[in-house]
Amino acid sequence: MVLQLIIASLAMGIVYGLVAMGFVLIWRAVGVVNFAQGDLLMAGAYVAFTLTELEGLPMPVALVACAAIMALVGVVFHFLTYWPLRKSWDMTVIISTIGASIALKEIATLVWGPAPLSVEPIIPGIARFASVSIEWQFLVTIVIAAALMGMIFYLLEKTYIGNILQATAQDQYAAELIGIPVVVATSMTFAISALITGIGGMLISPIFFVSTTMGGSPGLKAFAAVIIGGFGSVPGAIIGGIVVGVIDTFSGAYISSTYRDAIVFLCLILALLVRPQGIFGEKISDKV
Amino acid sequence: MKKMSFRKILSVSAVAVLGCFLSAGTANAQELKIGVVTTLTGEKALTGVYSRNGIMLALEEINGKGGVNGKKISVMIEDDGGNDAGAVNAFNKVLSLGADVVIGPIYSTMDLSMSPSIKKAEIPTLVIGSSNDIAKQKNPWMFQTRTADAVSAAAIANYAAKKLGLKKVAILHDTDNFASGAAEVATKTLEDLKVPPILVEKYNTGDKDMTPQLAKIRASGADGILAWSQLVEAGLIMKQIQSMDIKVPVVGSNSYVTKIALDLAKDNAEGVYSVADYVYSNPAPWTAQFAANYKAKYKLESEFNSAMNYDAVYVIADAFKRAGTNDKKAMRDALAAVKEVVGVSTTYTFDANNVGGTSVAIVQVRKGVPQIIESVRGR
Amino acid sequence: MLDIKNVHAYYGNIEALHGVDLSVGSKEIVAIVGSNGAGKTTLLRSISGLITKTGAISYNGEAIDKRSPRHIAKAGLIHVPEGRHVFPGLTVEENLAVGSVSWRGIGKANLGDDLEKVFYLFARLKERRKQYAWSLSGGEQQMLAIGRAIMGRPKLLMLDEPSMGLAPIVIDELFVKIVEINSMGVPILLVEQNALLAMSISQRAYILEGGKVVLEGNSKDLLNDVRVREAYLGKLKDSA
Amino acid sequence: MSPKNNPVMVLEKVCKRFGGVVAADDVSFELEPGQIRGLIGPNGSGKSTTLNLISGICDVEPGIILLDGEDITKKAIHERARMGIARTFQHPRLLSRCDIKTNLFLGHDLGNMRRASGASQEIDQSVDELLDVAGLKIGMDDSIKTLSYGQQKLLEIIRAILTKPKVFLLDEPAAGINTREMDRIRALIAIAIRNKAAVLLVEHSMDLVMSLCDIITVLNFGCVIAEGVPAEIQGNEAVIEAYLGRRRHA
Amino acid sequence: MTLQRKIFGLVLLLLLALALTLPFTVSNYMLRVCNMTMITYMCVVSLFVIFGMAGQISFAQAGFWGVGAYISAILTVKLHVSALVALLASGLGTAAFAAILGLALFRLHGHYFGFATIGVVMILNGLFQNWKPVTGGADGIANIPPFAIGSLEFASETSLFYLIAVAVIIISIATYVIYRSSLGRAFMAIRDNEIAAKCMGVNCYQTKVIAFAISGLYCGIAGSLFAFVSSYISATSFTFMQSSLYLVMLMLGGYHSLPGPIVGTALLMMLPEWFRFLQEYILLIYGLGVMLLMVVMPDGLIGGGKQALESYRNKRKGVANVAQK
Repeated sequence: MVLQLIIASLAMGIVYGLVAMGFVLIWRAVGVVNFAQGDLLMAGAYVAFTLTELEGLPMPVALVACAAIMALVGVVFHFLTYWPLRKSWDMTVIISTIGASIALKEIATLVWGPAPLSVEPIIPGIARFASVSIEWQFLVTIVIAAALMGMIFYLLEKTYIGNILQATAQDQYAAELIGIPVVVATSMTFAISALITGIGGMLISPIFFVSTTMGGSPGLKAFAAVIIGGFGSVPGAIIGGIVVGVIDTFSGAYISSTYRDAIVFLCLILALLVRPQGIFGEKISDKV
Repeated sequence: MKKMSFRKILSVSAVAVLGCFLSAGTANAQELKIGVVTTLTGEKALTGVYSRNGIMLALEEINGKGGVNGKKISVMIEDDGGNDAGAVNAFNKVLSLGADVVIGPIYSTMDLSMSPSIKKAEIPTLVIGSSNDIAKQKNPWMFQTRTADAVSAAAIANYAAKKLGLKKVAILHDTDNFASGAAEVATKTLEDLKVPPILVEKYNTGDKDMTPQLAKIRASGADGILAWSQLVEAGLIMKQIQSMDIKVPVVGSNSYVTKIALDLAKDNAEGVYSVADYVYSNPAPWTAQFAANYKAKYKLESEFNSAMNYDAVYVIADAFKRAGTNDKKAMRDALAAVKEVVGVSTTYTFDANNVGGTSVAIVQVRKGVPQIIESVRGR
Repeated sequence: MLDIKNVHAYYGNIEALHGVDLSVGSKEIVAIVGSNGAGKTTLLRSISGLITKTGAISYNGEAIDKRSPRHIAKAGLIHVPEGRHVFPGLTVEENLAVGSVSWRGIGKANLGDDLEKVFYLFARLKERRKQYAWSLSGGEQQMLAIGRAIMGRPKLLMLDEPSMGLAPIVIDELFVKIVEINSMGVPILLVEQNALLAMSISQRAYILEGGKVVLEGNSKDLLNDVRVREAYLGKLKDSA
Repeated sequence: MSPKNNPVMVLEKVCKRFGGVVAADDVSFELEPGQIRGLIGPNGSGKSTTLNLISGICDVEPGIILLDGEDITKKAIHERARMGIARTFQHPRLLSRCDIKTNLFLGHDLGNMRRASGASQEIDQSVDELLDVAGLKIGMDDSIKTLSYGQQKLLEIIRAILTKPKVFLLDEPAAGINTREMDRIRALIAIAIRNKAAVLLVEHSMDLVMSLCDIITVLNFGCVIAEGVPAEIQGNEAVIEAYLGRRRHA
Repeated sequence: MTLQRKIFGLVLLLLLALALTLPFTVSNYMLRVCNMTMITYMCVVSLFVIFGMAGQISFAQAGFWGVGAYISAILTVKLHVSALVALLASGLGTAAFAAILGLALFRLHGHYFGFATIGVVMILNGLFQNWKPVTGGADGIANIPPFAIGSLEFASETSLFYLIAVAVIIISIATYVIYRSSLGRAFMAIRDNEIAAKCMGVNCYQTKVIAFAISGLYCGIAGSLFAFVSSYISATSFTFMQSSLYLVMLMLGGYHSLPGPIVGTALLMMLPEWFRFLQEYILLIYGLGVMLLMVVMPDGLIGGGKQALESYRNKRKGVANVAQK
């Protein structure tokens, strides 16, 4: 049973991690918490549904196409919610993302209807070993999400373009002075954020189905992950996501299956009080 | 789909506006106006669309045949936004539009929150929620058309223990009003049958990952699972039970044999038992005709929300026929006297507590289609 | 090369520069000195397009006063801001690589020669190339900020208070490098509070006070001008 | 120099480090009621840090600060303020989204609080009089955003005077303002002095410092490098070097 | 200026008088909407206190609202306490709860406090939903008796309207008094500049806790009234989403001054009712509208209006100045 729980919690955790990474990227780039992050997960799932079930694309193609479409969604999202408000107070952007969150759900309802939809898994069937029997999709989720995280991490940390994005996030003023096109950099960051979150949605959609409300709970839990992991830290988001996945699943099994959300958020508050900088803290100490 | 719904909106609002005009113009037109409170927006919007479909179909049929005693029936549909306060708002809205009778939402908590207003307004209201608490309100103006959970939950428990011979039953249920109430009844019934459940597990509406609960159920060695859920979760649970290799009979609530849940669960639903107010595959002529008409009109399978609301309109029509007037008091009395009205989901007879539904069916999914095994008469 | 005519600059409604004229020749180091709040930084910020202004700014005869900071950087006018503003979460090497963005865009490029140049100037950066910028000392950060600007292949380098907050010995070292950069053919516009230091390495100097140029001329001449001292320490009470 | 009467505030070997950087190193001086002490030095010499240490924004480590003979080194910022330390900031820290009235009343509130606790019994200085001295002809309901930078600085000084401070710390009041406003700052400081406040003035404008201060302390790299009356300071070689820098040996 | 003041006051009084005659001019349904709007308004004002004035963003308000509702429901239904006592207990109980919470959470600064309050509302909702012995779990609590003072019973929408209106007026006046008092100035000082506030003798930690407690008090009262108005409560009302909506209402109305919450709440509560005919499109338009309004008026309707007025005045002043010259 424990092994079963570990795999399930890892799969959930890594998806929380993807969404959490999405949060962190936007936070670092523009200093705003995106309240519509969970809805980007939902959008990814609907895009995946359209590509695989309606258009009948083969899985690998669908995966790439979904990534591309979500990146585009991210850019549009950037220009609708953030860009017009970049000069004003961050609260206004937050409100704008709340508005976007409502609108995204309703767009999904109007386009795809209110009924939940099911999506074929990438590898159908059930994996059985030892005392564990679990859908292959759980394992596929872990593998693809981890690979995606690795890729994004590599892109950000090791490549020139990633450095440009990071530089813009760390000091927009200096970035502007040395000639970085800040609009391009911030919209690219939004694109990556939407992309990884959307792929997260695509990965879990065969497991948990596609519905307009599917983003709510993962969105909030990923947010908890961001805080537990350390606000503003990409590795923190990943670790935080897995920690939340484990807390979520194991508290459901061993403490209370109905209070598991409450327990996750209690951990969030405790984490804040005990270690506000999170597990990973801010790599950049104080920007003096 | 988009276009369709927009046209529907136009037609609905046209009817509503027309209704207003008529009521203003001819005070004693004696036409019956049904106010409908249902969920069209927000997280629970799914049910509202089905409800509206069912109502509009019934309306078309009745008015197509010249109405009741030559008098037409009209509806006005208001959105409750899926929450308690919204339900009361929408209820008051249809009142202000001059409704003679109201049909309430499927969610019991919303019905319960409307109850005081119903009593105050003294307007006969048919609510679709199935919670046992509705009858406990003893609200003379509130009618629970649907068979109460007390009946269906007992039916599930009895079937599991007596017919399936299960000895170690695990219960899995949503923590919402309907499911937790039903689970209580089932537990009680099983205890009375001397096979108390060995495990009761819960989850919150909207939870997706049932691994912890199911892992515990599997570890407990249960020989059967009784489950009460909403639509999406029903699909999820059937799927996750299979993927975790739990090979025991599952007896679920109504949601488990809805087309939506079956579509979601696909093969995983095979063999699942359920108690149902309504299944689209019911061969009874009246039901089959409804299912076919519904499918022809909306291009999708009907499910119990549509059926319950469809029936509600017919129950109202029956009462209206006997009352002969849209007077609220007369309508109330006529509704209370509804007896053996055969609907697509059950036969309606309102008892002393204004509970109308009398029977449920035990169903099993065979080759992807729910088949009725037996009918259980509640009273 | 750089010509500034009658520039007025504003922060909101407040006028911070009251008509400044200034020019930088093609091989010069030009110093702008003055006390706090004299408008030195504002002047640099208006050249690099960060604030609204009126007046004419042209570079090699081309008007640049309407351009965005990015396009000004692209044209080769690179501004090393006060307070250094290195990218703290990037390594030294990454900071330098990002510095090349103004001419490179996002394409591939061979940075070998440029890096070589920076590391030749600031050997300390080479030692620390894998370190995160936040972990550097103040002097090293300043070197990195200048190095990053050099990666942008500047045609004019604008340095804002490079000596700020640094120990004297570090300042000495840094200013040697500034002269060296100039000798490589990069004209430099140097904003400094440390007036004597700035004037000792520059050919010409402007003294700013209250958003206006109050003195300008050859640095050598100004070095001994009593008015410079007055601009800093105030007029003696008895002479006031 | 005036004879030492009764210092209201004493700094004894106050130190502060940020990481490895020494921002204040054994800074000692005293403030006397009715006297203005200038605190000057080049950028980064530790002037603002010293103000922050006195007002409690930074923790002293180690060193002692006494107010009326009481050790306040470990007191919180607001406690120190309530004991009579008022300050202004280099960039005025007004309530940017409030009107002028609210800003001024904030000063009154602290004054009242202190009067209620018996800590302050100076003559009431009316807001109108202060505004008049400051030459601020402004509507009390106007938003702060309508004020110019100089007006904001004047308003911040008035707000501090309204708290009836025993110790009044001014951080570069003259930076970024014009000469007319400079005169008004002088007049406001004079009112504070009349109310027997001990003033500590951090300033770059030497005109203001030299003409206003009774005594001047010069800091460089966190250390006190000179102390004396203005005339002494102006002639001091170390001070000149600290300010203008050394010539580079070519 | 004084004339303007007088005119403003007169208009306000007129509006108030007009508002108080509402029960005679609108339908029962609209009255119910008004009642809910006023209850929501109290919660938005509570957010105005903690966020608009004191600058501490809180998502806990809907949770507090729930705490207030449950306190009243439990006291009247299970313990048969009189309604008036229950109302007071809701207000004070929620205030005390908020204060204790504040003591713990205000060790966090800025955004981090806001993040923690998200946890608070999630946990509270979990408790409402699942703590069956106390909150009734998913069944909620039904049959809450109508509000009554002695034998005077407030059962009809009209009587409830006046009851809530009294609470709204008291809370509005109280908030205005706080706004103009030294406490309010301390709040705003913290909001605008915490360091400056401390230097002006404001004990920031304590003051924030007070602001949080006041906001709890308002929400508690609003929750109690909600319980009496609906006579049935369940966990579904007291959600994170509801808290976000309060924030949206405050920000759209304008967080600078008291009219902001009024305008914001009225707009966002009434518009969906007026635009009911849009049916399933209403939420989409709502969401897009929020985004658009933020772009057009980032300071909210009141803030934006004021700015427009000010710039108009400045323009006139400018013209006058030029004329003088």
